[in-house]
Amino acid sequence: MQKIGVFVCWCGSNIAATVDVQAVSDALAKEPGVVFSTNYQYMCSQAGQDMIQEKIREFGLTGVVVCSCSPRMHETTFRKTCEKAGLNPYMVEIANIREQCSWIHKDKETGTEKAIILGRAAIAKVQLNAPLTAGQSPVVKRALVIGGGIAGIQTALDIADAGFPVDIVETKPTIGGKMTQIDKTFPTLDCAACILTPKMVDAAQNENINILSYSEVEAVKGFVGNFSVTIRRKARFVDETKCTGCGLCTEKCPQKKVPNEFNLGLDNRRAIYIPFAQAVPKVATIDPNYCTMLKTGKCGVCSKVCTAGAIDYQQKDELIEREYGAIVAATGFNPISMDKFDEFAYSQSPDVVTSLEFERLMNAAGPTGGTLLRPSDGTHPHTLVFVQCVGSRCDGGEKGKPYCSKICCMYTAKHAMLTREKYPDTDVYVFYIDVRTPGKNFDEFYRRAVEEYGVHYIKGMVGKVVPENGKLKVQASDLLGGQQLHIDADMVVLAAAIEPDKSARPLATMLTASMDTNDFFTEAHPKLRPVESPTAGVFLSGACQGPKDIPETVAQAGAAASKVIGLLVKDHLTCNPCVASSNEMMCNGCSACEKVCPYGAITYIDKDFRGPNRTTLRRRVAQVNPAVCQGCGACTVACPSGAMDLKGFSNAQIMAEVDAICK
Amino acid sequence: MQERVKAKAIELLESGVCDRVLGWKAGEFFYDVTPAVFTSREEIEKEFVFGPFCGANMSKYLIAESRKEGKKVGAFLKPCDTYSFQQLQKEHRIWRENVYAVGVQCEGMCDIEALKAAGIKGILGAEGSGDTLTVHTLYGDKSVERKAVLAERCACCKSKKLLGCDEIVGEQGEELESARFEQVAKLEAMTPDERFAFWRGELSRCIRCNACRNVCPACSCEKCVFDNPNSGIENKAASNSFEENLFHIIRAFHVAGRCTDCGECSRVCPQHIPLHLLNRKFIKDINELYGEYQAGADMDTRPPLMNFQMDDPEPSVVHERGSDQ
Amino acid sequence: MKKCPISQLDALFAALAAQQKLYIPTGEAKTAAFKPWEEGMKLTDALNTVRSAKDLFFPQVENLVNFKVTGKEIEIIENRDPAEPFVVFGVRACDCRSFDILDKVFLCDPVDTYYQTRRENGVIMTMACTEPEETCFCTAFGIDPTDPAGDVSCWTDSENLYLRANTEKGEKLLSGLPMLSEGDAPAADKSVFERLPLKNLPLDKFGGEHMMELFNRPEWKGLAESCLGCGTCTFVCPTCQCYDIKEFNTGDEIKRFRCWDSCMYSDFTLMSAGQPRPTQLERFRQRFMHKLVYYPSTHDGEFGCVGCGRCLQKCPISMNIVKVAKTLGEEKE
Amino acid sequence: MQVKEEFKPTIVAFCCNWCSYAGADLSGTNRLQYPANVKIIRIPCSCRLNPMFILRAFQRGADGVILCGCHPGDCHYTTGNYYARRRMTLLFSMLDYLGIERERTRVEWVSAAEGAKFAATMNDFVETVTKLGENKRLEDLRCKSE
Repeated sequence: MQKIGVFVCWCGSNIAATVDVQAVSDALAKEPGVVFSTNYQYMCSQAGQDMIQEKIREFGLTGVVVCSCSPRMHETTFRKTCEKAGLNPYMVEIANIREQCSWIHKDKETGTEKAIILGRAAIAKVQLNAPLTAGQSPVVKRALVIGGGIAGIQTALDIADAGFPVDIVETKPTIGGKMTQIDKTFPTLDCAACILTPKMVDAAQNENINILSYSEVEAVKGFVGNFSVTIRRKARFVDETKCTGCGLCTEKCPQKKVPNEFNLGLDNRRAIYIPFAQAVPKVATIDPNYCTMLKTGKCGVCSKVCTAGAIDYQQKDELIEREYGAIVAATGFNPISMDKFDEFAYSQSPDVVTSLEFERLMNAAGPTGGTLLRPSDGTHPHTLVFVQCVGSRCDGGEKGKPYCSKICCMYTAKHAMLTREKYPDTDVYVFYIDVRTPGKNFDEFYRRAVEEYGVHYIKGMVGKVVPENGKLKVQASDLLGGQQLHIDADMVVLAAAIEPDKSARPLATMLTASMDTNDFFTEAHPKLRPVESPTAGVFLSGACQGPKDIPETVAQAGAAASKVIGLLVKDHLTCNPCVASSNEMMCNGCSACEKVCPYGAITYIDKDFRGPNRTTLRRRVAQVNPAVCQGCGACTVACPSGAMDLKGFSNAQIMAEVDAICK
Repeated sequence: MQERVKAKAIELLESGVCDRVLGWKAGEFFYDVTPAVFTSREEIEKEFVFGPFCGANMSKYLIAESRKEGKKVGAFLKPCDTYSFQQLQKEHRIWRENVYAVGVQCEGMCDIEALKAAGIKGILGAEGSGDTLTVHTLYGDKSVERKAVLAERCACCKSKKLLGCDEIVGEQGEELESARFEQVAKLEAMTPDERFAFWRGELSRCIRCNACRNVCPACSCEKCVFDNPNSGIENKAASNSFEENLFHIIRAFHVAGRCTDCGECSRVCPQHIPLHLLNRKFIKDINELYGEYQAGADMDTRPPLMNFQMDDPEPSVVHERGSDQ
Repeated sequence: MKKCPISQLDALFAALAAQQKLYIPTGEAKTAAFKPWEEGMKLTDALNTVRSAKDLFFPQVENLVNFKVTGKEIEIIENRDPAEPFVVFGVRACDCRSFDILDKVFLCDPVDTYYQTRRENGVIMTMACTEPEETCFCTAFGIDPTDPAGDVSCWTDSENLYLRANTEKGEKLLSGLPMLSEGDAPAADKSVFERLPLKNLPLDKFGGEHMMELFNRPEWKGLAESCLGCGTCTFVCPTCQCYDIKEFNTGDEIKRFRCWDSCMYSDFTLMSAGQPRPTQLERFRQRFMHKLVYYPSTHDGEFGCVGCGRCLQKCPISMNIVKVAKTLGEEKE
Repeated sequence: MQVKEEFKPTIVAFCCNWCSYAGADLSGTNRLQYPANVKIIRIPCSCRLNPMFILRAFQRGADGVILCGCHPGDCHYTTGNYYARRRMTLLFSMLDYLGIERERTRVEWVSAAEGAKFAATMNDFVETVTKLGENKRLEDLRCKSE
């Protein structure tokens, strides 16, 4: 029989306001096996933890039930508390009387009654708990960063600096990501390329960093410390080791009509290309969708001009498999498609552009050489209208996104300011719902745009944009002025919402990392573990976790790196001891468990058993590798004889909880 | 057929391939045939039978027999038995290398209860192969059509194919178009209240003798959960309607995807509970929801409950398929 | 002797049921059972019920006592079924004999009061057999199926049901029934019983005398080898009397009950040191040794079998006491 | 004498640790209400749910049982909920076949981000089961002593 101590937490008033904690601890004191029961204001505080330890020693407790917040919050805390007092940490059960009781029920009687039942269930379970000892598994001391934008680069650099090898997998021919396309950065207006490209070079030159550009993650197996990842290295038809990046081929290639994705299709590139001058690796790539040689077998110009002999039309996709201890997702974002926003005439007029396109039009390395010209006729625009929140903060979510894209207010202010600075003869209007500037020097920046640069900020939404005689007729409402506005604009710039990259969803499935409804990766805890995925060994860096600007991204990238380093410095990881185990006496050896095990943790041996009348019986029995088993329990249900059970969540324990709840 | 089977049994022993053969032994009457192990020509000549009452599925005995020392065990298997034989191999229960399997062509087995239901009492013996049977009784001879007295499972036989045998006596058969799901469909078409009443009527007769479980080739656990005091659901007798339901639901669930529909459960039930209708419900559902699957038909496909498709129907399909609304 | 026209049978049942609970054998032939009589219920065509009349006196599951747990206190609560008088009609001679066997077990010291209460409250009305099954062999145990015992014995012909009270209980039962008149049953035709194939079961060797020799007979291996270890024979048997005591925890109450057990089960009489009969051979042997040897050796040579033939009909692999008796009882020269 | 209280079904909700239990926590964090007669049991994955547990819950007095797990494709253990989906589909179909009200059992996929869905699901399920009334068809009278 266990000697159980029950500790009911008030959580200040979080629990105590809707649950009579005294009644709960009194009721639970009467349960069989309970030798001590109390309540306290903050059980997770030092004083609370000290009390638990004291009572473990005083009463010789063999089991502890804490009625408090979710076990997802403090189960580990209380396990450690008990361990320090000499109790096996797995002799602790948490009754969740906050998130699943006090917070959802307003009536104190109901809440108290439910809390008692939840406490009883935890007591019933702990009665059947057995001390568990965690095993260990080795850690592969290499990290994988998926995505080579500023987030991925920073994470990789920080991990590499700590001395661990790290691979960056980037789906594009070069690393750099969205930041390479940006002209200036708010609120300091320093040049994006000037601060990014040195980092790209650092990454390329760091001997701990291995850049796998033009590559994609194909499959992920394993678990924290021991991931095995299959990476597809897409054929670029250029031998990376030979190409010097001289760029001659990209000048001679006869196929000139390829939309240049780097400039968002605002100009063209060749079929063989280097995305931009500072690309890393600076290696040419042949676009198989346009290359005449690859499509028809006739041409071969690039091969002829390449003195390094790097062109290889026979190159095939290559699958490589590597082991990693940790994986960082840094898959970034994209502006949403403007297809559903016809009211802004995006598809009808080339002079309606997105903000990212506007970046390219303002960029010295862009299609216009940095001079702002209308895409339709190459003339200088005089009236510009910026529309904010295009697709952000949309209710219903059919057309756009329910969330705030966070960066648009600031970059729009930047665009407006830069336009006015370079071209003082322009009229710049910004239509906004709210201007959100919470950040260091952000509001000052916005005020400068209004006050110093004379940008017209108008609260209201643009209702319609109609191209007419080379002008864009903008109809809008001025909510503060209470009037309808009609502006004849030369250009309209749409601050398109951002969304996670499309590759994130399949990647999340491979990583078994969870995502929210908008396909942003979910963090393990929104406040306390913001750079970790709930899936152990998977970390989050940058905008794949939620919209953020460059400094935030870099900060998170560093944080993710530090978490990875914290993992990789360990030689061994403590395994989850709540794993499956098979009772050999009952095992049929039928392989049902093996078939449903996602980790291949189950093997079989033939073993001799003592049979009746001094005979020996040889039977095939299952064996679970506790280092590989992750404790999902699929096998326990597949097993018809019940030989397979799960430690910490045994059949008997779950049924005891059921009994206690239904009583 | 009996003579050919007997001759083969003797041949297996005398050629030294086997030191024992598993077959059917004659009883007091024509129908009370017992599975038995034969070790000599004399025994076989005197007592080995193969006829319309050799319904017992021999495959389950091979779990123990195939683990015994000595030469191979010769086993005579009807088409039904061969499905179970293969399924048990798939589950590593039978050591195939220790078995010499002889498939026996089957014309369908008769049901003694069907004879009795036809008003024939005091049965002493029966004769005849082909379509007509002559029955000797305490009250004189009677003649019946074989078809009329076939066991239910044989009247809607799914396959006469002999699988995975070393040798075949008689002719190899084919998979058949079977109406075996008709009864299930009828039940599905009822209202829930009618179904509840039907099954209460049936299952309330259960005496928990475990005959269905112990005869079932799929129920070959070293220790059944219902016999294991630590399983949480052990029970020796059905104390009430819940325990009757519990036993039969869990048993059917444990064999779901593994049950070959050999029909032994219903054959042996002393209370004539149509237990096969539970197993067939699972088979029918599996066929409809996840694609046709016949347990034991092959050696390599994954059983449906140890398999999945990304686009499997959601459990709410049970609500949507409802017939009563 | 009394008689009652067949046409008045329902009225007779109604009158009996008005005074106490009445059980009659009813239902389809293959699932016939003793059930509480209700208006319109018909007697079964089957010779006998699937489960024997034993069940009404020694039910498969029976409450013994409850333990109520309140906090850390335990209270003991009497929980036996209330004693109520009942009549069971249509018991065959074989089943009726089974009560002699059960009484010797349950009513000897210490008395099983649960069984005793039911025996005192139950009146057995037997029914003579006219059309036996080929599996019948009660005559081998000296039972006359045409003249069954019981509190009241009954016979039928095409017109009447004839009733004879054999005991005080029986007299009392028949005394208050208005549809009865005086009348004697015609003599029974016993010829069909002479033709029963199993009537000459070789039982001479059984009983206590040859216990060890029988126990050690090599034939047990062959007899037991295909036994499935199910409890069918045990549970349909009118004379099997073994039970297990189990407890059910409802969460705040422990219900102690007893339920039938079967010596064929692998966990029968399981002890901490293991199973005293480790393989099916020992378990199988136990059942038949008990019926044919152990029981008679302690009960004046009376066998623990009544020849009802249920196990012959119900055993999934058609192994039964007749095959055992013939294999072991026929002297091989 | 007290007036008989309105029927409040006992609901057992099995939630997988990674998605649905977190979803339930989130609905608490967001103070989204659902009836107190829903009690949650945490299991590592929806594939841990043995049909035995469901029947046990009904035996012990539950009026409805719901399983919540990660959305198909999002299982923390990759494939667990796919197996759970087949198992529950077949089990529920069997219960329905035995004439046991199909509305008493349900599976819902609730992610860690779907606190609102969790609360809405529970509210709906409680309403459905309340309409059905007490579980009579899978009850064990021994567990219903007053």
